[in-house]
Amino acid sequence: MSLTNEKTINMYTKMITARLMEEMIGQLFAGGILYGTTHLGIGQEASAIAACMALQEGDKITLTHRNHLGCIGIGMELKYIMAEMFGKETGVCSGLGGSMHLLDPDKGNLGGNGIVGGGLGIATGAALKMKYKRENNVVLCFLGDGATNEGLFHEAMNLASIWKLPVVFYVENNGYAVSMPTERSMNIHDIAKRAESYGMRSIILDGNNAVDVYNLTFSAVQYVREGNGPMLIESKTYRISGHSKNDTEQRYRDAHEIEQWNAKCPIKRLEEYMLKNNVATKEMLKKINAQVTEELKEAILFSQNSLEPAVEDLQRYVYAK
Amino acid sequence: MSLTNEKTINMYTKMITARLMEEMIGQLFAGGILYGTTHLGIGQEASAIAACMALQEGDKITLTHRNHLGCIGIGMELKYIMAEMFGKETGVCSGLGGSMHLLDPDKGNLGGNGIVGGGLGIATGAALKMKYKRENNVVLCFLGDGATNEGLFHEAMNLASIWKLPVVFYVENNGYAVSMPTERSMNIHDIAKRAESYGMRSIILDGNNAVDVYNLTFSAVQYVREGNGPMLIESKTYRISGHSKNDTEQRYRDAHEIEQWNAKCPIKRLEEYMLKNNVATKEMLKKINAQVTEELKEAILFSQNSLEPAVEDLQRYVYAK
Amino acid sequence: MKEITYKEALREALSEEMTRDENVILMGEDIGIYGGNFQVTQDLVLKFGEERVIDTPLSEAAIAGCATGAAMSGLRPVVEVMFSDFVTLMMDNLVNQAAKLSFMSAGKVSVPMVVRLPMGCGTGAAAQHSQSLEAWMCHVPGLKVVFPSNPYEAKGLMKAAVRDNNPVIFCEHKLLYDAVGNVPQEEYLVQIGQANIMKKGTQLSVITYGYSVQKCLQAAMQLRVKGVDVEIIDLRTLLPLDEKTIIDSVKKTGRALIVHEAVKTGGIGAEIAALIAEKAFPYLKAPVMRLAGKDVPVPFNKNLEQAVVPQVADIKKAAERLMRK
Amino acid sequence: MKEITYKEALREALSEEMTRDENVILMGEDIGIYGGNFQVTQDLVLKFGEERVIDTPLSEAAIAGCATGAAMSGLRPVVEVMFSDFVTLMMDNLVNQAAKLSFMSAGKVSVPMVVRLPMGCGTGAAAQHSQSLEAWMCHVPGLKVVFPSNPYEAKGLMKAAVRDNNPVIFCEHKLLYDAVGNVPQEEYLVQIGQANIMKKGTQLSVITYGYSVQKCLQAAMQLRVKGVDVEIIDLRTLLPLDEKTIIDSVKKTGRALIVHEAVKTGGIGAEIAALIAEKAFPYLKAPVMRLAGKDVPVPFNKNLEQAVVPQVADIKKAAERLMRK
Ligand SMILES: Cc1ncc(C[n+]2csc(CCOP(=O)(O)OP(=O)(O)O)c2C)c(N)n1
Ligand SMILES: Cc1ncc(C[n+]2csc(CCOP(=O)(O)OP(=O)(O)O)c2C)c(N)n1
Ligand SMILES: [Mg+2]
Ligand SMILES: [Mg+2]
Repeated sequence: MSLTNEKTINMYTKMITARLMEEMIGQLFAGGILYGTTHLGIGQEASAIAACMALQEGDKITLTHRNHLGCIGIGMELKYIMAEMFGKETGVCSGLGGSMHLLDPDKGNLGGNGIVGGGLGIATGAALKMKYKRENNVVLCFLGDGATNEGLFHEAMNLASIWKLPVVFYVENNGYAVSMPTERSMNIHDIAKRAESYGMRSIILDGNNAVDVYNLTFSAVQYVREGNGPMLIESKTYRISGHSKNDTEQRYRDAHEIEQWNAKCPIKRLEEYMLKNNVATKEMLKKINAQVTEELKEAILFSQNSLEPAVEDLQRYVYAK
Repeated sequence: MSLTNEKTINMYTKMITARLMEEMIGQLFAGGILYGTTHLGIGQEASAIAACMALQEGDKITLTHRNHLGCIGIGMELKYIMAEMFGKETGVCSGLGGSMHLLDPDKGNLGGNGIVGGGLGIATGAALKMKYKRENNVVLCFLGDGATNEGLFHEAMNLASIWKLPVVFYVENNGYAVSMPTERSMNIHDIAKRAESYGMRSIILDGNNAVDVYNLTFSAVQYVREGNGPMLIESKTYRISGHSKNDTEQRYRDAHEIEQWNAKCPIKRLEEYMLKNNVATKEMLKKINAQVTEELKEAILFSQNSLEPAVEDLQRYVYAK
Repeated sequence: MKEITYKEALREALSEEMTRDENVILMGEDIGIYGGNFQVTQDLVLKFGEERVIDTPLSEAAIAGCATGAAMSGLRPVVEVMFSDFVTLMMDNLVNQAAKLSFMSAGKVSVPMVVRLPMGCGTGAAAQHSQSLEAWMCHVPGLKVVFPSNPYEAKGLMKAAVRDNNPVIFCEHKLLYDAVGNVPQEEYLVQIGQANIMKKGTQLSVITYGYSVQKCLQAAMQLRVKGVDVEIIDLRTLLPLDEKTIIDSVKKTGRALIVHEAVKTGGIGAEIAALIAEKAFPYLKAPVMRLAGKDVPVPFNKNLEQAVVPQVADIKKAAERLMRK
Repeated sequence: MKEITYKEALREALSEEMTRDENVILMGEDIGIYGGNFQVTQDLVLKFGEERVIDTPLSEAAIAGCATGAAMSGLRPVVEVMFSDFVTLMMDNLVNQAAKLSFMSAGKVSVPMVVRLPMGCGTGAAAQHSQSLEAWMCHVPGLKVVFPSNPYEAKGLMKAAVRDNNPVIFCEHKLLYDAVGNVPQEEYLVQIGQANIMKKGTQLSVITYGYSVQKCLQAAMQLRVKGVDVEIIDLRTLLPLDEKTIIDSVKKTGRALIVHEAVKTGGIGAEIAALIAEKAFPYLKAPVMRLAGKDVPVPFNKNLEQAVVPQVADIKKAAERLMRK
């Protein structure tokens, strides 16, 4: 489906939601209000959100430790995400999961994952089920450049390929795995090349260009949906945020590099596109920003007013009935 | 070093030793004389042995579950191998290791392995040490086609590549992993292609042609020895034996296929080469066969006359001093 | 009733469950035309096709992960691990994914899968093909762990495991595959979480599971001749343990001998001994005794291999020693 | 004497051993310029260079395997696992290779390596980043397992671990990294296999290790006020256990409380309880009690997270309960 104006505005709204949410989460952590750890996705909004928007009803995603953007992308509600960040009973996982484990199968999200590469097996299995049940759906499996060095990447890619599973492996190459630059962690320039080991098709896209991300992901998803087997997408992007809330020093990269990528801000680029192509006016964008800001405030209020999960319920979900 | 006549005769002797030994082991199992399990290498003599012969003093190998040939190739003595097969105190591993765990670091063998792919990490580590110590040596890491689907293959190849380690990954593609044909276990024709994921060079060779195996492995080993980083070799060969001593039915392949490969017998081919190129006469070959037969008999006698390891010594090697 | 082997019992259970529920699928190395390393899945591919009896490449981690994802999505995969020793390659997917997903998602997803692990030594397969690793699994909340000791239990537990909505680690013992036993003609389940008193007795509770049950039964016969009346508890499920059956028995006999093949230190026998020491302490007439695998890797040599796990004579001797205390 | 933190103690130990022996190298994710996730290796790369402080890609299995091969060849690698939970990805290499190689080769090779595992909960990192998995490791003959509870032990045990010729699993607790304590100016080792009596007492033996030691010490002070005189044993090494120190203490006090953070079922507390039930039975005045982590994955929510592991108040209460028995 081509990118209608409505869809573009929807996409923009989600990207802005994600950006403001991540900034807010960063502040809440800095202020000691949120507990635990978190991995923000500032700079990767187009890469994550536009990709999710290329999916249709019944499709699934698996996410990583850096999963907030994907949650917004797939349509999870801000307040339930935020309530989970606060560890509240009203959170998507009742406060049991936390930042890395946001999960909402009804919306198509099979889960963030604290284990790098952890989603690879799950995505493959979800796709196996779709194929087995002759469903017309696909799984979009998010992973980072670092995750492609895990053994499970190799195994899952191979399984998906020999069984022609409807799964798209969506590698967000953001230049680093914590402090390890992608060029030091592998001896190849394009991660997409790795698809060839499995006789799998691949494409490379500019992950900071939302329109490109949408269009190319959409075509890949269609190809996979048609039963042609899996594909790999390498989305070249950059993480503006530190790796996690603890990554303050950042001795492994210099400010200049960050600046360069800031100039390629996916949100600014989408705004320019929308204005230039008359998808929206400046006023509309302003209004969206204001609306989202309001929504975010409400989400935080909702979270703060929610109850803590009860200690008595600890055993409740260890085993399924 | 080019293949001198002496070396060729030596290679032939080892190949014949391996063949007769494997046939004997097969018989001893069939007769209920040997205990446990075993994986014979009949048909792969050139692939394993000629490759080992391309090594020099101080080089190391890691082997797989199908490791008897490599042991002969690297120069371990028949009687200590056989004594281990018998589980005797005089065996290379004092009867504690058995068929899959033949190991002799003094001869350069860092071990067979009951875990498919288990040697990959070990080989990489041994190569790391060589590089760290500025040694002029390489590790030859044996593995099967099946092992290249293990995650550890991917991880180890990548490590070796980014660290430019002196290791040659020697993949013996014998067409099957137990009952799984290579073409069903991966979507590519040549396993060598997998090297590209790591920016690694590779070659493909005819694993049933001893002279080719030697020459090409030798050049690869030299390339690696010179500090150019790792390489992958795909040796195309075929396992004539069943997978293990339990693989009797073999419903997964037909007799015709085995016949075709029998026609490419690496030993017959080397004999023809030697006769044609005046490396040896028929009489010499006959004599070698007779000598090896004698040696094998002695090795079995030695094994049978050896003592069982003592139960009292069970704890002795659990921890190193 | 009919007499079948342990492996036939497993095969029947799988076949019946696959017939009953099309969501049940099998995955593993060489389980198709090869029939599985221990012939458990023999000919099932002919009956159910390659889509339901899935031969996998050598990729244990991804198989476990794939099964997890399939299970989260509504299928009920049964995974065969060729030797339990290779579960080392699946630990992340089993422990960090499958076992925790129900909890982490506050019940939004469940993971109904079975992982079959052929355990134990006695075939000369040496250190990397002979371990008994059930204790690791019992230390992971979110998993269930069962270990049948005979064909009846094998079939009944397998059917229960397939229907369970949680990841079930299904331990099998290689030396049991050809053991014969009676199973009912009609359908039955063996409930997960229930131990079985294999033999009633009054003087000593022998608590065991898996292949060791057979050995304990033999030892009990010999002990009877010597006037020692042993009660034998076949645990059948190791997680969750059937505490009541264990504690009730020990309260009655006042003596407990725990027998298993897994390495003693950190074995599940420790958990059982600790339970008894906690909950039946005032009833104990003698120290709780554990007879288990020696703290060494499994050696290849047959004599040594025999020596590392409790044999009938060892069990008898231990029981006699315990009776004298 | 000087006062340093636990993480400084570890860093000093590594630095001293690297200076002493050029065969000692470090491997792990982000241990170079990033300094390690918990800053243990901070600036070591500046001192020893990238050849000895090796940043690895995300490849836990290969890192463990590579360390094994390097160790077999004469190096002494110290591997940092970013969170202990990821050791699930290393199990095959640690258990089937490193732990068994000395035995399988009849002593022809040895594997002198250290694997550092940051354990435990209390940082809100949730189910996949908060486990305490030491019990698995204690069930593997061929491994050694240590768990220091303070800077003195951290430094001394690390130096001993680096010099040990076997694979040593080195458990660290995240909440201890910033704990301060005195260490000698001069060189010292803490011998592997020796427990330490942290506080002498007569009425009750509290057996514990790692972060729980601190909590037990606090509880002991409160108990003292109530007239309960507790002896606290800091195990320091979990495999091999210092049986003598444990048993002697229990023989003296007649009461044993075992405290750890790892999940109770199948935890190392079970092994200790079983040992006591076996070897100090006649001396026991009350059942052996275990106070351990609840049998659930670690929840994210802070209250719940606190509730799943024994806190000072829980320890005090348990001790009082045990004294009444
Ligand atoms: C198996 C595993 N190893 C290590 C970690 C610690 N860790 C969390 S995120 C991360 C980097 C991941 O890099 P990448 O895949 O590129 O994703 P990014 O963080 O860049 O989004 C690491 C090392 C982990 N969570 N899981
Ligand atoms: C990790 C692991 N998985 C499974 C096995 C069982 N197994 C032993 S050999 C083998 C096939 C290996 O195939 P390949 O690597 O091609 O070597 P080949 O047997 O053909 O020499 C299998 C599945 C094992 N030993 N280790
Ligand atoms: Mg990255
Ligand atoms: Mg093969």
